Amino acid sequence: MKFFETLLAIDRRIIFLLVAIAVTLPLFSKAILHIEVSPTVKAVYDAVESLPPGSKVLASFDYDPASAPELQPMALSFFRHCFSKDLKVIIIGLWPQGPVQANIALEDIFRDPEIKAKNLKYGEDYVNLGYMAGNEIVIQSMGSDIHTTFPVDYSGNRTSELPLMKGIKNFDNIDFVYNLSAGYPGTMEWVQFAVDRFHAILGAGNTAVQAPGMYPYVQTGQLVGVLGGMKGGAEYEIIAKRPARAVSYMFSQGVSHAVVVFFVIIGNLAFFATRGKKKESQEVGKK
Amino acid sequence: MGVFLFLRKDMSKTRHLFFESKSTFFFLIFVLSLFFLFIPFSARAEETPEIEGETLQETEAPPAPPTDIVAKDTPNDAGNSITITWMKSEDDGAGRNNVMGYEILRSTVVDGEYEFIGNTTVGAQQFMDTDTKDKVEYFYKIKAITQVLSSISLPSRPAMSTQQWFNTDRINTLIAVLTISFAIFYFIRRARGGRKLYVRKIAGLEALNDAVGRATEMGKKVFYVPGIMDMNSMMTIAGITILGKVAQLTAEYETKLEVPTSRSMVMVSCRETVKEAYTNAGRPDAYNDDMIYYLTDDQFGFAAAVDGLFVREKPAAIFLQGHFFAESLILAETGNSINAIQIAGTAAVAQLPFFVAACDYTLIGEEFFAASAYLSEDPKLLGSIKGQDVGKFLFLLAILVGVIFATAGIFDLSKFFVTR
Amino acid sequence: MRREVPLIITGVVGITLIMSFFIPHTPFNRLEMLFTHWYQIVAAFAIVLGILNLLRVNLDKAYKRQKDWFFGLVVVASFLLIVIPGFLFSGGRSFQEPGTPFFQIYFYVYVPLMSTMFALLAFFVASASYRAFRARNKEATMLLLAAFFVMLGRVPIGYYLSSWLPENYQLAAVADWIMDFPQTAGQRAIMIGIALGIVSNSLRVILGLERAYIGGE
Amino acid sequence: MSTTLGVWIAAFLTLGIMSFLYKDNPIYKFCEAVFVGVSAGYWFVVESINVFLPRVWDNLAIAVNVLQEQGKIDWFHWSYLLGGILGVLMLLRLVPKIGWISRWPLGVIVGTTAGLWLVNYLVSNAMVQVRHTIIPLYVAGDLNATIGSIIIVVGTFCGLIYFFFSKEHKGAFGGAARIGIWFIMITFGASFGYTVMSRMSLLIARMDFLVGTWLGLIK
Repeated sequence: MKFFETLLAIDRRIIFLLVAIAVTLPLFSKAILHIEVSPTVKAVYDAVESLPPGSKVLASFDYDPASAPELQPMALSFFRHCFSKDLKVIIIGLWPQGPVQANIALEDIFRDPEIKAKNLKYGEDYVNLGYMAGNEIVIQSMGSDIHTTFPVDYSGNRTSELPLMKGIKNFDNIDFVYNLSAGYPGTMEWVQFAVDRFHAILGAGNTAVQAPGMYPYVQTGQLVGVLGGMKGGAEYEIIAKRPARAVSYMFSQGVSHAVVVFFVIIGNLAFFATRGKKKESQEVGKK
Repeated sequence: MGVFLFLRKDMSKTRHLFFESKSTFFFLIFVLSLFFLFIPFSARAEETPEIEGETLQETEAPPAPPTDIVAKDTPNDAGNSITITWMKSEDDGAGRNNVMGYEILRSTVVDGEYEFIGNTTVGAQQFMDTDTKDKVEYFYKIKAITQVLSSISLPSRPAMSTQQWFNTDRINTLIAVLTISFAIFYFIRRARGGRKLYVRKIAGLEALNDAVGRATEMGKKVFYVPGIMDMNSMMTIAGITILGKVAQLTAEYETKLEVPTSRSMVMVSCRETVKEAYTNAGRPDAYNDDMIYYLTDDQFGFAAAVDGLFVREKPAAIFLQGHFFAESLILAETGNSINAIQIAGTAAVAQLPFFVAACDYTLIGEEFFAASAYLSEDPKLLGSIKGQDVGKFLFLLAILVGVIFATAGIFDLSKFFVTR
Repeated sequence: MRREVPLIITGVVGITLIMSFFIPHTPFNRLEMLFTHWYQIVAAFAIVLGILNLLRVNLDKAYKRQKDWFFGLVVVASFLLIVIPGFLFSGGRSFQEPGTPFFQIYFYVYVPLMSTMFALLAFFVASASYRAFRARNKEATMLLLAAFFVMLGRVPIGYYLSSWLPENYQLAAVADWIMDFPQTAGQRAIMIGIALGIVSNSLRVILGLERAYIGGE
Repeated sequence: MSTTLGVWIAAFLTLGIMSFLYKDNPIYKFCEAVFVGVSAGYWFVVESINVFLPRVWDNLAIAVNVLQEQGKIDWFHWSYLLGGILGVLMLLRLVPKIGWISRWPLGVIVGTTAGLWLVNYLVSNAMVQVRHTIIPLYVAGDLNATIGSIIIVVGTFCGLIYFFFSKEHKGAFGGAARIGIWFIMITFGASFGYTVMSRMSLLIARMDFLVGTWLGLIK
């Protein structure tokens, strides 16, 4: 009983230490675990897969480096999927650091020989229109005209002079919208404005925290599907048959999870074990 | 209000309420088995869409032209747009089945030169021209194209784009706004007339006094964090209103209050609020601008600094009321580790679980917005709470009636809630 | 005057913006954007107030040799460390391009600080779940069970633990099921409630019944 | 081990922040001070160059340009001048005697927020969610869908009842409110469980930086 009581009042720092160990040690292993693909991830994958070559895809990068561990792998596998299917990608960002993250992802993806062989050209196969302040208002304004919303691209070229942007006026000319979001503005705003007001088709990758909040929208069909966190990224890598960073981190993820679950179980065991005793002593006290 | 009590660190207070040990244990088993019983029985069907093998047969004859071209001003917009509809070519999906798409042509003169303005995929019957000048007549022709040949339809009747003054698609939203607003107005008026309204207890708000009182007894500070968003969030504004009440308490109890903010404008507004509260409490001398200070606009920079403040100042009570994001748990766990009484409130749904787990009391969503009215005890404000309950009742009624109708297959009430 | 004018402004602006939702005609269709831009402009001006306050407090601390005065100096120094290159040596508007001094400080100082602070959540989540997820009563049990299943269902461990079960009883399916149905239902109730709370609170603000943010006479 | 100076600085700051987990200490205080200073400066620069310049300066430049070249008054772009004036009024706070004028821009902003939030939340949160809760309870031949529908309708219904303020939670009403809070608790639990993973990912990436990028222990 004494043991359990100590356990209940355990110093948080011991928990911290165990978590750190659980996360770090598996990084040295090369094990790959089985990953189940959830229907919401498959839905996003299928939506991209069903687009004919040459379709225009808008990717909005609404996150900052702090959330990059979760969202960057999704950005990479999404770009790979799009480029290997010859889709045209238009990048924007509602967060100032978003387009920077997109450029980092593009740099990574172009190192892949398969993609490199395609010899993709800026302006024809992909464009980065950069960041625009204004949150959901930007989305709304894109609904009437993308060119006036983004007069110039990330490096200052006139948007109207980019070949890819020639036939694109608003969401009517965009076949699929993909949003990587770590908060506000993010998927909720894309649903409220791009989908509800302009009937865009929207898929999203979210941090694992936000993803549950998006389930109601998936259920209602406002959102095609959603990738939740690093696991969602790993699932996408699996379904696309290109396991990469997210998959390799899954072992750490699993072990650290197990540690938390273990703590929850121990906490409850200790709780039930000490509870009867406390009750007794209380009754004794009453006498 | 036992719901919140299980979260209190001081377990002795909760024990009497829910501590029937066996029943809880059996309940756990019961729910566990329910979870397994309710799991879906049938496998999720793998949907593999069948792709029909398309046979493109090239024929010498051009496709049948599209017919019945109708051009109309796009409704409910700010002009500059005309919507064109047509009946598809007889060779689209039928007949020779060789149509590959349509091109949309436009002119300002019926027999003038038509310019190409856009194209659609095969099977389409609608196109929105979003590049028109208002009050100018346009004529449209639709061209059906195959791989090599094409045929042009007859021109449409003239159409003109205009701006509308009312968006008829949003009439249901207008009704909803008006109904709920009317209910709120009505009860505010009625409350003005002096009728007493019942409002149920909200545990977190009942504890407000205790929290400030405890800080006073211990001779420690009270910290109030109004979220990390600016005045462009209603949650910040609601948080500042609650700050007014807390400041009044700290003024009365002569307890030290500190308000770190993450936005400059919030700092400005909080200063006004706290100053006013101290004046109302008859202690304007105890107020000082330095009680409210700006740290940084950055989410985690702010969290790092506030964490430091928490562990160094060891406040006895911490209020986290406003619009929070991921830093919610960083703040709440650090507050918890220094054994402060913590009362949180937010409508950021994703952060609620962390506040519930790490704080003593949490105002959940609507409770948070009702808090200012509840605390003021001003009948007018309480009336507005009654008004929003009427809104809730109407929604519940709609769900109930709608579900009954839908189940019986009589009528689809959800149509009324379609928003555009 | 000091109180009435701002309250009238609030009311008029609020009602105008509600109306603009229903009126597609110009200028109403542009009001939402215009007012949001105004907010951004005011916020950009207002940040000066915050910065001045921050610098004053920290310089004061250093000047008066209060406790931790040295760290007050660090705040001011690191502020200047990024502001001076940002305004003067990073090519004006392209200050965020990779390679500028501003970007270097951003990348090697700001990003690691931000990411690490965020990563601390991993530890806090663990300690919070250890404390909070105990079957103390029925509500806490619900919380515990939902968290337990979702946590396990989302990682490979859950798969290994339950792979012997029929597919629809495996932990991943259970987690999906919880997320799809009870979770969605609870979330929906909270969302509808929040919407009503916001309508009521906004109306109180527009009507001038709630005016703490404005201050007194 | 990394040979880049930046990586060493980043590693020092990473460890400094992590040391807070053990206890407050001078290294954490230092990192915290750097963080506050650098981030305040970062946002100051970003707001100035990314918001002030394009929103005020550029728009007024367009307005003046139109006036000069076409002799027309471009109301839309000139209206940004008003935004600039509101901003200046905000700064009057620095002059104690007329500081109260800063309440005007505050009034404009609060009015904007109240108006926009009222409609947007009513539409996207309430109407859309109510609409999707109006579903048939019984789905022929599909037991799962039937159970799912019932759970969604009952959960939403009871959850909303919990939020009733003006009626005492007693009797059948109280029972429904009780079921409602169970659903809300499940929602919280599930969201929390989902989050654990998210937070672990962040730590994994940070640890990967420390042992991989900095120390070079992972090949």
